[in-house]
Order: sequence, then structure tokens, then C-alpha cells
Amino acid sequence: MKFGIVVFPGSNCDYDCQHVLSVVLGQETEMLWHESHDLKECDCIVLPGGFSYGDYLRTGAIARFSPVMESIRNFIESGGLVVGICNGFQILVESQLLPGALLPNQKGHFICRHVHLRVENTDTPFTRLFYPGEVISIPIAHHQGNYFIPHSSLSNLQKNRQIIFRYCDMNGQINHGTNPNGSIDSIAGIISSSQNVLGMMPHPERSSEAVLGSHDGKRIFLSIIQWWEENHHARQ
Amino acid sequence: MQDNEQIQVARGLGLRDEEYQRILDILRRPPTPTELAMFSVEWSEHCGYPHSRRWFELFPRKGKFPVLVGEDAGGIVYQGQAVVFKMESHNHPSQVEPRQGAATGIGGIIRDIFGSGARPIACLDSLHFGPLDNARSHFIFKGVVDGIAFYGNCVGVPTVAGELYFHPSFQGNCLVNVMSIGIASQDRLAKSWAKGEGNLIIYAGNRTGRDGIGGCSILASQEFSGQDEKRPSVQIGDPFTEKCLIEATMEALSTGFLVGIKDMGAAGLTCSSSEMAAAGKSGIKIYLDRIPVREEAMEPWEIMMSESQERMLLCVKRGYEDSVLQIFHKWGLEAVVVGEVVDGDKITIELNGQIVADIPAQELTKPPVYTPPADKPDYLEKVNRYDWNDLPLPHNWNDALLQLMGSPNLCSRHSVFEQYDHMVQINTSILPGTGTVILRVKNLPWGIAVTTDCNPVFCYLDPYRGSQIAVAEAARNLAACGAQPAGITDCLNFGNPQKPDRYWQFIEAVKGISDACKFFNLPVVSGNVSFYNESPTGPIHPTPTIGMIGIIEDVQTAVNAAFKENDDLIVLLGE
Amino acid sequence: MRFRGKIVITLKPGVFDPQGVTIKSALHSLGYQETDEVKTGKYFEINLDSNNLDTAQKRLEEMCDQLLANPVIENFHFTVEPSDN
Amino acid sequence: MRFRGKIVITLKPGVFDPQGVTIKSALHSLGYQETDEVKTGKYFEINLDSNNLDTAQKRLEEMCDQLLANPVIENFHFTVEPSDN
Ligand SMILES: Nc1ncnc2c1ncn2[C@@H]1O[C@H](COP(=O)(O)OP(=O)(O)O)[C@@H](O)[C@H]1O
Repeated sequence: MKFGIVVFPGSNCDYDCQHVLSVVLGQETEMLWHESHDLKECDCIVLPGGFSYGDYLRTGAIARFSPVMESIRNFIESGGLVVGICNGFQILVESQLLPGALLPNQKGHFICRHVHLRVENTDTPFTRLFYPGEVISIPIAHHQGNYFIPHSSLSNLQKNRQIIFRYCDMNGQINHGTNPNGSIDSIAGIISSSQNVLGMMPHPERSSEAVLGSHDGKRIFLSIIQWWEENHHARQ
Repeated sequence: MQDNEQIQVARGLGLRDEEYQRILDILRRPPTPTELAMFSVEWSEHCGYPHSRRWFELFPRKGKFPVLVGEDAGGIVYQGQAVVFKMESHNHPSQVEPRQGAATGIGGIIRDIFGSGARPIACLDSLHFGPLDNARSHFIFKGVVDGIAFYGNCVGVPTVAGELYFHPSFQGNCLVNVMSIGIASQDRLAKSWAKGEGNLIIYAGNRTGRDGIGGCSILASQEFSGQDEKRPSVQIGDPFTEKCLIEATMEALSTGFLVGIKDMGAAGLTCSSSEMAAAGKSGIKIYLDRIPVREEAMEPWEIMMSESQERMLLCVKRGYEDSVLQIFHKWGLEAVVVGEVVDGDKITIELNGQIVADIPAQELTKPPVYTPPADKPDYLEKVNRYDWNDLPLPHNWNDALLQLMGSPNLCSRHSVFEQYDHMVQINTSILPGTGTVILRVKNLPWGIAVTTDCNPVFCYLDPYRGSQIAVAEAARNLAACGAQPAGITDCLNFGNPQKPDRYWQFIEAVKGISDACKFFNLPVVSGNVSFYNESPTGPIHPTPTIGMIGIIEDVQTAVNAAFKENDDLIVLLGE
Repeated sequence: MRFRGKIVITLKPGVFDPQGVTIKSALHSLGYQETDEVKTGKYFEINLDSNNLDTAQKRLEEMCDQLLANPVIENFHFTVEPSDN
Repeated sequence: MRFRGKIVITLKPGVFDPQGVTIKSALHSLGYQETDEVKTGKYFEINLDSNNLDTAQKRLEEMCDQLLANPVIENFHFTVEPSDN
């Protein structure tokens, strides 16, 4: 399977994703420069974390106008898989490829630490290797991960099972104290209504190797690979 | 300009009369204002280390592993990989504007690392403030942490460890010492020289503004300047540009077209151009009108002294300049050819066809050396007479323990390092707060352990022993996680060196570090000195911060500090 | 002709403003107990060349719409005037 | 009485504004070539209770000085008006 990892000026988790996908998981990878329309026939596009354009103005606000984003919009429309991690998620919501917005953390500062997530929907290409309600540990590292969506749209997300990950404690309980950034409904990751675009604030590439202390993130990538292997014949 | 008047200007720039005389001897004519400015910054404490340089000879430069001692950053070599590291202070800028001061400190040290050709893989911060119940100290502390987070997180270099210490002696003068570590294949390291007649000098990065032109306000206040309103301004960090500079520089280095490269840090263009020329034993000509400037009507000395951030100077093989320029442009950066390597040994600055400075580079980069008198401070006898038996024992040991654990100098640093992205680049194998931080090296079995240490109270009580304790503590920290101590960098924070008691503390500390390093077979690969850390209430406690790195052969065997299992034995080693 | 636009971007009602809350509590602890609400926003000054005021206005409106404000969470308003420099 | 202060904080002349530079180049690449300078700043709206306009003014000035603006690199100015809510 071939993964494309987009490089915006200021991306800083691009090579982390590349390392995990190619060295750890043995997949083909391609770095996609933001100024090019060419997605190089990749099967899944990763919008990595970092600070595209320094997060100046608003997170993701400038990156969304990159030429590569036009191609990604078409790619999504034709059913292609896209994962936005952290800044990638911010770019996806700014582009309105996912609903909502990401506000500054409630505490007002950057937060970098492992958090527990509850996997809310496992019927997706990104989470099929988890079991429903499973509690996993993946690090967050962001200043603006406070997910916001107007209440009317929130109920749509809930109804359509688009909420994929929610912040919780180690037992899967969700309460005020388990929400690191103030996200509405403790949302850590969502999927598009078309099921092929995942946006999440936590960094799965940071928990994909034993030497870094956790494997849980790797299973997201493994889910994608497994899904694709089962489906790509159908798609071609 | 009259001779007399010029001596006044020279004094205003911090040059001594005998230094002015030496300038006359070197040039065999009166200096131009630009030349005077260039000498003043190049010979300043900040760039030239006139009060400290001679003592560095005491430092051992050899250790268990091969050592690199470079112009900007040194390092050690392990299995063909150069691990480059350096520490630097940004105390005074942080005291004035904590957020930007600390941010630009991180930016500066990272540029030193990638300027040497190594990719920055981690930063550390050693911070000292006055007690938190003082509102100003609290403000500075919060601003500094915020500034490090702002810059370090955005630039994509993890801030993985550090220290945080509160003591009244830092009330009017905080310490912000930042360290960065980089790694490169040994044969890919860059030179910081300019050589090869005809080769071109390229300026890349942010534009030059009137940032940090401290001493130059003196120049501006003289008749020959003109308008007012040239107030020196605080440097603002631009981590986004720095991130692009890192990537563009790494890419440019991989072309093989770069002859040399150097960052424009303290003293900006003056320092980078003259030191590149001197290191290459070449002449350099710079055309000032080609330098990208941010403000109109900048005077030549302003351009030469500006400390605007995120700028690099490159020497590129003639004929290949377009490929190099293109890389920087691709990353959205400004990059222009501003000069060339010329025959001779002079640094020549031209503005619109007129020469505004013409100085032998070797002389400019050879600042005077001073050894002022040193005297053992009076306080030492008194403080060391203290009878420990006078100390009352606590009534309730549990309460005492809780109080200790909750005290600002001992409590958890979680709230600080949680604000730093300490995981980006996915190398942080042992995380901060769980033991000494260890970075794995991707695709290789070994890892790097890092720490900074110094206890200023010990150094106040005995600078020699205190410094040895700092080295020993750092070595213990590394050993405790399974790493071999491999080398140190230092940041020597002291008061005014012209006061004998402060200077004595400094010398003792250098001796202490040297002796401890020899004992542990550790090289001092790089370092930095910050003098004049004083406030109206007196000098800071002497603080020779030690940054140490160690090598762990098999990163899988690294251990963190946590107790692991019920029934595991707990053993106390040592007396 | 040269114009200067002054743009203020504020959060829509109902969007939580953590920075505002933090600043309010900082003001309270500094003794400014009389403040009961703090809202934060962004400010931009943009110098631009246009044929006339109307065009300048139209272009600034577009810039806000397209880039400077995020319509999901933010409102904007601006003023524009001829400027000399 | 209730007042509303509107505060604009801008960088002092000569202080580098990297955000402004980046936004300007984004505007250019979106086709707004006519913009030649973008300056960024902060905006605050503060509701407060005061006996009269003068006091409100004085208090706001103090808040700016002490907390909202950083006098080393920023200037501020504000307007204040009676408000109903
Ligand atoms: N200013 C700081 N920046 C980043 N990390 C810090 C800072 N201060 C302390 N830490 C980290 O917090 C942890 C505990 O700090 P400290 O108690 O000083 O450590 P030590 O175990 O070395 O005495 C360590 O991981 C240390 O690196």
C-alpha cells in the first residue's frame, strides 16, 4: 500500500509519520510537497502534525489554500482515505472537509502528554482492529485541540456515529477531569459522513513502537492497511 | 570626525582607550563609524570573551570518545555519528522581555546546531528565577516557559529536559540557559569558513531590522547619524521561518555546493562574515546594498550589528549559487548573493560603491585578553563557619517530608514540561519526569541520554566544589539510566568580572569543572559565558550550568526511575 | 490610491473564549473586580492600493471572508480610509 | 454604571511582526497583490462597572498598562462607552 505524506512549510511530524509507515510498517511512502497537485497515486494521504505556516493567523488557515489541498478534495470525493493528525485535523476543519473548528485549549497553553482515548466506533477503515469501547493510550501535543461544533451539528455527529475517539480515564470513564483541552463532548477524533476522512488530535505515530512505550497508535495504521488490502481490488 | 570626538564614541560603544589605540595600530588610520561598531561588538564580552577565554585552556578536550571542538558547537563521535551540542544563555533579554527573550534563546542555540550541519534533535532548558511569591519573578517565569514552548514547539525540536530553580539571588536577574543537541553523519558536518577566491556569499532568512542594536544607539546619538527615533528594539522570534531555515539548510548541505555556513547570532553580520573570513584565512567582500532590510534608511553600522533573528550566511561554490538559492526560495525564504570571497585577508564592506569598512579579519576576530584581579570573597568565611548543629530537628518528619516535596525547588515539574512538545521527532524513549531522558537514534541500536545540572547554593558556598558537584551530579544522572557519560557543554553565569570576588568565583568554577571532567575522563566540547548577571541587590549566585550527554549502547536496556513491581528489592548505594 | 483597513475579528456568541476567561480572572486578582466580561479578538491593519474606496472595501471584505476570519467561529468587521503612507 | 471598553493593541514601530509578514504573503498568493503591509494586533472588549466615564477610562488605561499590553514591544489605545448589557 502506498501512503502519501503531505509536507507543508512548518509541518514537523511529516518524517515521524514517514518513519512509522515505512520503517515500522514496511509500507511504500511518498512525501507530497504542498505546492504540487500530484498525489502520486497514493492510496491513503496523511496530513501530518506540526505548525503549517507557523500557525500564524489560525491553525491550518493558510495551509488549506495549498494546491495539494485541491487534489486532496477531489481524492476525498472519489472515496480516497485521508488521515489528518493534529495540525492535519486543523487543516481539514479549516478546509471544511470535516465539520467544526479547533479552539485554543481551555487551560490556555500547549499540552504534551499521553492521554487515554475510548474508541467509540470500530466500523471504520481506521479503527477496525480495535474493539468497541476499548481504552487506548496515545499522546497529544497541541495548543488548539479544543474541538467546537454548534449544538445542532453535534447531534448529527452523534447520530451518524462520526465521533471516533473521546478522551477518557484509564477505565474508559468520561468526565470533566478527563478532558484535557475542553473539547465539546470530549471529542478527540471524528470521521467524515462519507467515512473516508479521519481527523484526530492525538498522534498515533508517537505510539507505534515499543521503544517509545506504546503500540496503540500503530493499530490505526494497521487498520487502514488491512481495510485497503480487503478493498482495493473492489476499488480498481 | 575629530580624533577626540571619536574616542568618545568608542567609549560609548564600550571600547577601552587602549583598545581604541590598538584599532588605530591595526588600521593605521582612524576607523570609520562602521569599523568602530564592528570592533566594539567583535571585542565585546558577548562575542570575544576577553575576560574568560584564557581560562578555557584548562578544560580537557579529550575523553572516552573522539571529540569535535568546532567554532560554534562541539561534540563527540560515536560509531561515525557526530553528536553536536552546546548551551547558551539568554539571561538579559529574558529579564527585559521574558517570552521573546527565551524564545529567541531557543532559536539561537538551534541555529548554532544546524549551522554545524547537524539536525537538531532536542533542546534542554536550565532556568533560574527569583522566588515565585514575587510578582515580577512569577511574570518572568511564566513568560520564559511560554516563550520556550512557543518557539521550541513550532520549530519541531523537542524540549526534553531541563532544570527549574528559585532563589532570591535571581530576583533581579533571571537565568535562561538553553542547550541544543544535533546529530549528523561525521563526514557531513559543515565548516563555518569562507574560502576559495570567487566563491559567493549568500544571505538567507529573515530581513535585517534594527533589532538588538544596543550599543549602537550611542553611534546614532552622534552628529553623523541624523534622525532620532532609532530606539533599539527587542528581538522577536519567528519559529516558522526558523523551521524552514532548518529544512532548507539541511537540503542545501546535501547538495555539496556549500563551502561553509554560519548563523548570524550575536553581532549578526559582523560576527558571521568576519569569523568566516578569518576561519578560511580569506578575504570577504560584502555589498551592503544587497542585504535585505526590513526598515528604510538603515545606516551601515546598523546593518552590520543588527541581531535580527533567523538569518544564515553561506559560502557557496561559484557557479552553483542558483541551485542553492532555489532551495531557500522553495522553502519560502529570502536568499540573495551579497558578496564574494576575495584575495587577501580583509573583510571589506561596500555600500553603493563606497567602502565603509576594510579590516583585516584575523585582527578583528582576535579580541584582547584581560585577566583582572581575583580575590576570595569575604562572605565565604562567614557562611562556611555555619554550625549544622544549630539546625533544629523537625518535630514531625512526615510533615517535613511533605513540605519538602511541595516546595517550589523540589515539586513536580510536570506543569512546565507538559507545555513543551517533548515527543516530536519520535525519539524520546524515556520521557521527562520519569528519569533521565533518553533519545533513541532512529535506525541505530544506541541512544543518547541528556541532562543539565547545577546547584547555585553549593557554588555560592564553594565555587570549586560546587562546580565539581554539578559535573558529578550530571554524570550520576546519566549512569542511573544506563548511559556512559560522554561529554559536557557549560554555561558559566557570573556577576561582573571586573569585581575581584566575582572573578575569583569564575576562576574557581572553571577549575572545578576542569578537574571533575578530567576525573571522569569527559571532554568539554563547547560552552558559553554570561557575565554581568547583577541587580542592584548584588550578583547572582555563581551558576556554572553543566549540560551533559551520555551514550547508551543498547537503548532497549535503558531504565527509568520508577519502582516497577511489588516485592522488588530497594538497595541504597554509596554512603 | 492608498487605503488602510482596520479589521477586528471576534468570536461568535456561544463560542467559548478561554483566553477571555483567563484574562478576566487575572484582572480580578490584580484588583480590577469591576470587570465582568472580557472578550478577546484579533486585530489587523492592512495597507492596500485600490482605485477607489468602494473597491478597497470590497477587497477587504473578501480577504476577511476567505482568509482572515473563520466563519464557523468568528465574526469580523472593518473600517477603511484613505491613507498617506 | 456599565461601560464597555474596546482595546486595540499593536506592535511598536520597528518591532518585527512575523505573523504580519506571513499573512501578507498568503494574501498575495490568494491574488490580493494590492496589499503591501499587514500588521497584526490584539483586540479586547471589556465590560466593567464604574461610577462614571472618567473612572472607567482611568481603570481601563491601568489594565492595559499593567496586564493587557506589554510596554516593551506594544502600544495600546482604547475607546470606552456606556453600555446597556
Ligand atoms: N525547565 C525545565 N524544562 C524541561 N524539563 C524540566 C525542566 N525542569 C525540570 N524538568 C524535568 O523535570 C524532571 C524533574 O526535574 P528535576 O527534579 O530537576 O530532575 P532531577 O531528577 O534531575 O533532579 C526531569 O525530567 C527534568 O528534566
